[in-house]
Amino acid sequence: MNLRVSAGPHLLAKDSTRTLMIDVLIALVPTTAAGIYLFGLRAAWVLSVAIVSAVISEYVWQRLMKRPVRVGDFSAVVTGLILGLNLPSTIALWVPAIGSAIAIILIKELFGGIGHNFMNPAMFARAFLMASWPARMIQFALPERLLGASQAAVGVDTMASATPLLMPGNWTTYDMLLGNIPGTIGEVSKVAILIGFVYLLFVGTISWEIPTIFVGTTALLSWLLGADPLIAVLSGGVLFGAVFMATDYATGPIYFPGKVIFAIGCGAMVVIIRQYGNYPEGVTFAILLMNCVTPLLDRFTVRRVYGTVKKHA
Amino acid sequence: MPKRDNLRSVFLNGVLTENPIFRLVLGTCPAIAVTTSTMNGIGMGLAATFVLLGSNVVISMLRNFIPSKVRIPAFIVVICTFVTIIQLLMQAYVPSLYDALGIFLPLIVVNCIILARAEAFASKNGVFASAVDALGMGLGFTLALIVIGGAREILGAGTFLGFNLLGAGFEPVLLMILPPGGFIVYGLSLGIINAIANRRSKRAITGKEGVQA
Amino acid sequence: MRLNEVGIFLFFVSCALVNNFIFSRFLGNCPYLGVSNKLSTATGMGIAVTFVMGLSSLFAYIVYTYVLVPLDLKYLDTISFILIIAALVQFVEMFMRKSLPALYSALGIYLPLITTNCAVLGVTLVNMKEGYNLIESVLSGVFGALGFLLAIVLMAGIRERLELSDIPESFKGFPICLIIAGMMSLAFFGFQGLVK
Amino acid sequence: MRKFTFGGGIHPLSDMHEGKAETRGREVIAFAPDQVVIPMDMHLGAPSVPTVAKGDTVLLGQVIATPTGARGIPVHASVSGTVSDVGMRQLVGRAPSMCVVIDNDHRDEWVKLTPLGTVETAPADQIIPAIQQAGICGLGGACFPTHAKMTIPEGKVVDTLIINGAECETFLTADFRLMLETPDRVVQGTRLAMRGMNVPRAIIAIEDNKPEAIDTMREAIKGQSGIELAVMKTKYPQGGEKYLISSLLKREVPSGGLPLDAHVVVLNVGTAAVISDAILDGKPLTTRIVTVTGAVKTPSNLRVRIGTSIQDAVAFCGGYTEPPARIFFGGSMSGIAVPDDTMPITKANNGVVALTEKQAVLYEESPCIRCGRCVRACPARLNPFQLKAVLDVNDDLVEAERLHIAECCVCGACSYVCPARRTLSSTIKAARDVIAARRMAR
Repeated sequence: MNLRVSAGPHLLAKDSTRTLMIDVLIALVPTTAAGIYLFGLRAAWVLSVAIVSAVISEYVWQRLMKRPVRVGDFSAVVTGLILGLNLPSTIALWVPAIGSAIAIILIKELFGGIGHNFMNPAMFARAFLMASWPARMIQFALPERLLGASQAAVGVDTMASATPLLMPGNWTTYDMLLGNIPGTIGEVSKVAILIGFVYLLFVGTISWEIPTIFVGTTALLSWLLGADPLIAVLSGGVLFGAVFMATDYATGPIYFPGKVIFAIGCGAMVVIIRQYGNYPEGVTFAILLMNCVTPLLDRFTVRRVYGTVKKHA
Repeated sequence: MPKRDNLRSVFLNGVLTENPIFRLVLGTCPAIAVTTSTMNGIGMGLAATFVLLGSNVVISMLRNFIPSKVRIPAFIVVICTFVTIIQLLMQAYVPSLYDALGIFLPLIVVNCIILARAEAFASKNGVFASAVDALGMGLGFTLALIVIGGAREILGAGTFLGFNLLGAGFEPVLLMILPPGGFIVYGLSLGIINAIANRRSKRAITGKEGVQA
Repeated sequence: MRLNEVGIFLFFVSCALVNNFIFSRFLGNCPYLGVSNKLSTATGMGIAVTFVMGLSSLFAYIVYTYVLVPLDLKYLDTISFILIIAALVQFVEMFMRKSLPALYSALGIYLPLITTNCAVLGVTLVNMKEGYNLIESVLSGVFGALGFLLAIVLMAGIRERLELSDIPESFKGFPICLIIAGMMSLAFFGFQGLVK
Repeated sequence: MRKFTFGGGIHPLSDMHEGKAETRGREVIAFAPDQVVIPMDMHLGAPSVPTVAKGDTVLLGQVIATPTGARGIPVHASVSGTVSDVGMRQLVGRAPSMCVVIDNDHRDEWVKLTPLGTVETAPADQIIPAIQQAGICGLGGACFPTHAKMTIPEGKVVDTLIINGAECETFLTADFRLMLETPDRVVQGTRLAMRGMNVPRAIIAIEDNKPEAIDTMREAIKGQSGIELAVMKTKYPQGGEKYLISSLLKREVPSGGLPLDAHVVVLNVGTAAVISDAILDGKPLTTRIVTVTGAVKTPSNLRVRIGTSIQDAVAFCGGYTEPPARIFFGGSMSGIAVPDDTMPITKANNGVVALTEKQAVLYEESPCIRCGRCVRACPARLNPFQLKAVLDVNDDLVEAERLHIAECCVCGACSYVCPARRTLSSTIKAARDVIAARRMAR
């Protein structure tokens, strides 16, 4: 009899790194579809370039460094897609290519690969691109497909301006929910993002704390500062960032109190940057800043181990 | 008096083996702060070389007169004197460079390289050797700043020493001349140089080229 | 930017976050890279720097305003500041050892390193350049140092976590540290414009 | 109704009814093989010393080995017949075990039995010694000698006895069937243990996925003062002593301590039942209920003689459905894999599970993605991924100790949920054992 002997547990849960990544991709399907529908085939090109560049960068690096090639876990695809969804559909195609390469090589692989990066690769890449080619990063196309007859009459399909944050009131809540506003490919359609959020919660890929507290803090603080909380949440990338980027495993806190502080910090930074900062949109920098704080949060929110007396760190 | 071969190795030591920026990782602040362009890097490098040369020579001359207990403050006074001289000279003759380098010119005083050379070399060696050491270190420092400044200028502005290098089609990576670019370019070039050095020393161990070239 | 125009809170934001010594002024890199591998040492260094930067700002202001300016010896600023700092560090070390032995055993080893911390000399030069008055100088010193403390503590947290990461051999240590610093300084761009 | 539970934990195999569906309806069937192999080191502590030699004739229940030390327990013949061998055999433990092999004559002639009395008349001070004489150790799996557990040291106070019927491990239905079929035995054993230890309160804890057992036991404890029934949320490892205590009483066993230090003694329902056998009938521990399931033709709950081999038990269940690729004692979470199916079922083994080639996947470890699932799963509130990293990268036992590695109970919850298939619990267990061994050596 030829039996396999190894330590338990002898049967494992079905989820693997790959299935988790595929779940994220499934959750991004509505957002991606909405983005392509709203902004046209151009958006599909941007997303494709971002994904292909991410995957190739990872593959080439791992081969060159003689490390196991882990492209098959789909994490590079997720990074590429999320970066692509963070870009305007008008962007020149070399921009997502560079962005994805930076995200994968500089931020992820240089730190030891999946799980070791302390900063969200897609977010850093977006900030990098924003600082390097600011003009290209804020040229948003105006979707003309949904309910947009009146706007379409303006006759321009590209507007060089910031996000609708700067001009609230031009869009109805309905427009903002469906995504009939200018913005990056992924952030505009809130309905699509919410569908993805519900899916991720349902399959247990992410937990509720970070997205809800993040968005809640943004709404509350905006309201306290006299802005319309609904517009604050529905404009810009708050919802997309809260659901898909702040919940990144590697760069967010592990313990519950840490997650709460992280989410509140993100929400607060978004409002502060929007209200007082140089940038029209604060989601990227808010998440990057809180990424830097995460290791300390993990350290100081350690749970008391069963049967021990809590020591002060 | 050291022999010619020794002088050569003293000189090369500063340029390569113990390159202050890339091997010892000293004087990192100016390496990031003033390398937004190649020209600034060269200016900073030469200013530091001047101070290094002056202080090394003077300290080497005085090495037998300075009591060891007060040697550090004494070194700092000597270094500071030369910094003040170069400050006044640059203000007078190259005011634009003087402005570009800003407070990093007076901060040469606390540049670890200079004090380190005073302590480790000049206070123990003769005048001529100390001068050679200063020149080697200074050249190493300057070359390193040229590498970092050059990379940042080419990527971040598309130019080198002000000459347009990459043509009009190139859209400069603005971030490279911003603070994060400084840190990242320095970090990457340091990593790459480490990788080259590691590979060399590995080859030296595995192959038969163990003798120092 | 003047204190009476922006108020103490924004003055703090400006000194500690927007114009962070590490991320936008590039001062104090040596200790930032050198003693940030452990959270405890990083915190000790940060606190010691805060202490010395506050005091140096005070004394440098006094010497500059009441000695160098009246005697028309402005060009001696660098040399007098560095001597003030060196003397101050000596004095603080002695004082601490005698009167606050507990604090000394915690921070003592960092004090000698501070003399050559360019952030300390840097802040005195910045204060002079900006034309800060006495209170502004001291606050700029203390707040700037708190920004340094924040930066070095965050860095230490990240580095402690990365200790177990499979970073390519050539990038371990300073190179990855510099890259982290670059990433953090980009994140700190988020603070830009908070103080106009 | 209030349901008790603890923080952390997981729901293993929730998509296949924890593997229990096949056997939960199976009544317990008695089975005696032609030969038994009885190890001398079934219980925790020093092995017993055989008192029989090859060729001796033994009766059912006859003492065949005497205990070593105060904590030791005797071993009894689980069949009547002839001793065919006494010698060392390599079992699942690290070192070979001394075993007594008896050929069954199938006559089941008992030795003379001397019951201690009824539940009410048995002298309280003789209950614990009688339990020792009956060779009883914890049947939940740890096999700690029961009399030692019940002996309360000077200066310690125990106010609650917990009867553990949680059966949170996957695949197992042995305790469930026991409670369903012989609830009175459990209650009697509980009462006897309470009297023996002079403890006023007992709680019988059952997970809420066993409603029939809950109803039956509730009926059985009617009119019994001091015995309560607690319904626990179904969650692994609800039945782990430490977590059972914190679920029920909101008390924690202090680090490095025993349940005693939380004023509690925990006994398995199976142990309670054999206590009543020992006191009321005078019968030593010679059989136990074991769930035989997985890739076997008729998954069953068997009352087997101690020392029955896996292959005999499986053959009794109709044999394998296909050649098994992995067989383990216990459930899939903390069960012990066996090298071949000749291994005897001991007092500790509550289940035998055979997995098919398809089920017995050998997973490849991939890098940790910091998803935090192990952290959420850990009932001890440890950080398994950090512990594993500290051990893998630096083999840093000092740091692991600082992270409280000693509190790991090796429940396997972290490894179960890990999407990167990292061998968290076995790495941690290995290091924990090294640390414990070093501490002992000091």
